[in-house]
Amino acid sequence: MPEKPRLERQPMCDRLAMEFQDGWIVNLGVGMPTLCSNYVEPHKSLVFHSENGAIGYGPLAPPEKADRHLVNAGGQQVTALPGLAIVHHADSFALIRKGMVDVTVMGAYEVAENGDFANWRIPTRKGGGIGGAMDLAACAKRVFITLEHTTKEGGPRLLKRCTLPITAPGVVKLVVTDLGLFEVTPEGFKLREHAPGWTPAEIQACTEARLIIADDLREFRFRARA
Amino acid sequence: MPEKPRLERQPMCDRLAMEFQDGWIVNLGVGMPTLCSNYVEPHKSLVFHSENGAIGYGPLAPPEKADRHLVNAGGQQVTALPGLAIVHHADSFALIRKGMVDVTVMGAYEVAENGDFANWRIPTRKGGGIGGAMDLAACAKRVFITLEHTTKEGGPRLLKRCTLPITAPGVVKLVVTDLGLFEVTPEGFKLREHAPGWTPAEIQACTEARLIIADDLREFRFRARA
Amino acid sequence: MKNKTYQTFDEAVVDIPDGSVFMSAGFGGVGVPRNILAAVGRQGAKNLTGISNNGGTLDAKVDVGTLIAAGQVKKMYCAFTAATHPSQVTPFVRMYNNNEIDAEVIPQGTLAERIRAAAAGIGAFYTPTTVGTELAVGKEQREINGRRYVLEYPLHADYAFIRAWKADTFGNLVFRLTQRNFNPVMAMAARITIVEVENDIVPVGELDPDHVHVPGVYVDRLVRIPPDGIWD
Amino acid sequence: MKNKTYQTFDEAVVDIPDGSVFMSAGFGGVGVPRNILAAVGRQGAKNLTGISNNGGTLDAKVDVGTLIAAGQVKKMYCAFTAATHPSQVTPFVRMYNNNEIDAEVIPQGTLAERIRAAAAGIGAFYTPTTVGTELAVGKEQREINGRRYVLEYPLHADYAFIRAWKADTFGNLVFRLTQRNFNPVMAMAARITIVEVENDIVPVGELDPDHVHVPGVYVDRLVRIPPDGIWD
Repeated sequence: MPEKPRLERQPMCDRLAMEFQDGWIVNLGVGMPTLCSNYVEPHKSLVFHSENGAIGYGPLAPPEKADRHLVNAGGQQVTALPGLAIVHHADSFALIRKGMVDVTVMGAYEVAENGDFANWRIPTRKGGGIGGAMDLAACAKRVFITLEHTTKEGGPRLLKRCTLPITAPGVVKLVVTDLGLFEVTPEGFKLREHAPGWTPAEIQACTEARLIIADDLREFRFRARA
Repeated sequence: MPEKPRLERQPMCDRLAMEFQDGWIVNLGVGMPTLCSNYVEPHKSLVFHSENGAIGYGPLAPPEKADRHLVNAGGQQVTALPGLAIVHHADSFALIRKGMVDVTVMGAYEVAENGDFANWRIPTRKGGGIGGAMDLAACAKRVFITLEHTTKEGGPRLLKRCTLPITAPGVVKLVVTDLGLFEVTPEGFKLREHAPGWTPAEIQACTEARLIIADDLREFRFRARA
Repeated sequence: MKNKTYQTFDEAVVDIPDGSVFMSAGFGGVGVPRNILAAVGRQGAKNLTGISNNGGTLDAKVDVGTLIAAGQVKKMYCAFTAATHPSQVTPFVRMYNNNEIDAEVIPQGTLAERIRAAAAGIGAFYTPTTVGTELAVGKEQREINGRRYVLEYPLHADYAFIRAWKADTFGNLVFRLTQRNFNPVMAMAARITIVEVENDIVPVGELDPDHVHVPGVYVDRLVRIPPDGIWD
Repeated sequence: MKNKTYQTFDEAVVDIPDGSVFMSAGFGGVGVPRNILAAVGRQGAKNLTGISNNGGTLDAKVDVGTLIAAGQVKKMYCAFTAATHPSQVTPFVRMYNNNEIDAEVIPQGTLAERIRAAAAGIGAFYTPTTVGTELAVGKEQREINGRRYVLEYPLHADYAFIRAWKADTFGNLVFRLTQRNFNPVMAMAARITIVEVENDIVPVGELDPDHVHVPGVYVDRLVRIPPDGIWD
C-alpha cells in the first residue's frame, strides 16, 4: 500500500458541498459531514435542516453568540439565520419523509456498488445508533456519503456488497473518500476524480468493488479557499 | 296525537348542558346544539372545542366584538376567552380521534335504541353532509343527541333500528327531545324525564322503540334562568 | 434566500395546467384564498380536481364553488356533497345532483389527516372514523388492540391555495386565529404552494422563528392582497 | 379555568406508580425535563418503560440515563441503543450490553411519528423508513403506489415529561427554538402530561393564542423551575 498523502477531511467535504445547488434543503449528519457547511459560495443560498426541527439555521455559534436553545442534530450550538423556522420533531420528519430534503450527507462504515450503505450498527457490538439516518436515507432526494477509503487496518470500505447491516438499500448517489470522488451508477462506482498523486490502479487496489474509470477522470477539484 | 305543548329548544339544550361536568372539553354541533353554550353555571369551567381548531372559545360575538378571523364550526363569529389556543385542522381532529372530547352534542334525523344515530345523509337526496360528525361520533367519550321527538309528519325518530345511513354505531349515551330525556341503556331507551303534562304512555305512542320507564321518572328539570 | 413574491395573482397562477389537482383551504368563510381562486377563474384551467372542506357556499363570495360553477372542476374531495339543510342548494350540489361533477364525501377529520399524510410521506393510515357506516363499505379494515379501524390513503395535490395573515419573502407563514384551519396542512402537502397574504410581505428575519406556522421551504409563490383585492 | 400549577416537582410526580410508561422529551441536551427526571429519581418508581430519543448521555447532567443507572427502568424505546462512537459507553449502553435493561431501537422519524400517532388516535401507519433493512424484518409491509412501506403502531404512554419556555396556569405551552423538538408531540400523546417551565407561569389570557404550541387541554401539571433548580 503506497504511503502517499491522502485528502484531508475539509477538502473532501468541500468537494461534496460544491455539488449542492442553489435553494437546496441540506441535511448534514453528525461528525465529518458537518464540515460541508464550512464551504460557502455566495451565489448559492442553501437551507440547512436538522432533525430537531431547525429549518434555515446558520454556522456553528461562537461562544459569545451561542444560544442555549438552538442546537443542530449533533447538539452543537448554531446561529439563527434570517428566515429560520422551527417545527417539532414529528413535523421535522414529515418534511424528511415527504422527500423535501434535496441532499443528506452522512458518514458510513461501508458503501456498496449497488448504492447500499451501512452506518448504524456493528453486529459485534450489541445495539445500534440509528438516529434519523434511516429516515433520511430512505426519503431524501439524494444521499451523499463521506468516509475514509479504507479501514484503520487498511481494509476496503467501497465494497461489492455491504457486510454490515445496511441503513438503506440502493440510495447512495455520490461518495467522497480521502482517495477520490465516486459516482454510484447502475454499473457500479465510477471514479470521477482522484486524489493528487494517486493513479486509478492504486485506488482500485484499495477497493473491493471494481471501479469504472470516468472518461473525463481528473484530479480532485479543490475549492479556491478565501 | 295529543296537541299538548312540547319543550322549546333552549330548555332541551339546557338540560343536556346540565350534564356537562367541570373541566369537560365540549364540542357542539351546528344548529340546535350550539344553544347548549347559553347555559352557564359559574362553578363549571368548560372548554369549548370546534373542528376548525379553536380550543377554549367563548359565546357568540356581539357585532361590536366580532373578529373576522375567529369563528366556530358553524362559521359564526365567537369571542376569545382567556386561555384560548388555536391548532390547525389536522391537529384539531387529532385531539378528537385521541378521545379528548368529553362530550359532543349533535342533532340527528334518527336515533336507535342500540345507540346508533343518523344525521348526515338522506338516501332520497344524492350526497351527504358529513362534516366532522363521523369523527366526533366515533371518537368522543360521549355522544349526546338533541332532536324533535317526531318528524314533521308525526313519524317517530326514536327507533328500534335506524332506517337512514348511520353516522356511528352504538355511541349515543343521552337523548333529549321535545318530549323528554332518554338514557340509552343496554336494554334500550330509558325515559328519565318527561315534558310537563306528558305521560309515559303518550310519549311511547310517539316512539317506535319500546321505552323503559325509569324508576325515578320525574318531570323535566328546567334550569332556574337568571 | 429566494424572494418568492409575485406582483399579481394572475402571474402566480398563469401556468396551472388543465387537469391539475388543487387543495383550497378555508373554513366557515375564514382563511379562504379568494383572490387566488378568482385568478384561477380568470385563468380558466379546466378539468381540475379539488380538495376542500366544501364545494362552496350560497353567498356571493368567490370560493371553490366559483370554479365549480364555471365548469372548471371535474371532481371534488370534500366533507359536504349535500348541504345540511335541503334548501341550501349550491351550484356544486346542483351540478352533483345532475351528474355534471364527480365527488367523494370524506369525513372532515379523515380529510385533514389524508392531507397531512401527504405532507408527512405516510403511505396510508388506520383511523376509527367511519367504522360501521356505509362510508367504510369496501374499504380495508382491521382490528388493532380491540378496536376496528379503516385504512385511508394520502391525498396529494399539485397546488395548494392558501391564505395567510403574515409572510416573509421566503414564504414563512403566520396565521391569525381560526384562519389557520386547513391552511398549514395543505401548504405542507402540495407540490406547489401559492399564498395570498393579508399584510405586507416582510423581509426575512422579521418573523419570530417560534411564531412561524408554515416554514418557507413549503411555499413557492406569495402575493400581497392589494387594497382593491378580496378581503372578506 | 383550572389552575394546574404545582409548587414542587416532588408533588407533581408523587403518584407515579411502578410499571408506568413515560415519555421524556429533549434533543441535543435542549428541552430535557431534567427537574422532573430528578424528582422521579427521588420518588423511586420502578419497572418503568421509557420512550425517548436516547437513553442518556455521558455528561453529569440529569437525564433519562439517571433513572436507568438507578435501576428504575426496565425497557427503553429510543433511536440509540449504542453510541455512534464505541468509546462512549453510557450507563444505558453498559446495562443494555449486560442484559440488565431491555431496549428497542427505532429510527428517529418513526419514533416521532409513532408518538404522534398516539396523540392523533391513529391505529397504525405505513412509513417508507427501514424498508430493505434488518429493522423491517418480521414487520408487515406493503406496496402502495409502487413504493414499499412498513407498518408501524402508536407508542402510548402514561406520563409525558416536558420542558417548556412559557406556560399559563391552564397549561398552554410555548417553546423556544429547538427546545421544541419532541416536547409538543409527547405532551399531546401521553395520558398525563407534566411540565417544567423556564419562566413564571402566567395567568390565562397572557399568551397569544396564535403562539401557543401545545393547548392547555393536553397538560395536567405545571411546575416553575425554581432558581436553585436544574437550568442547563
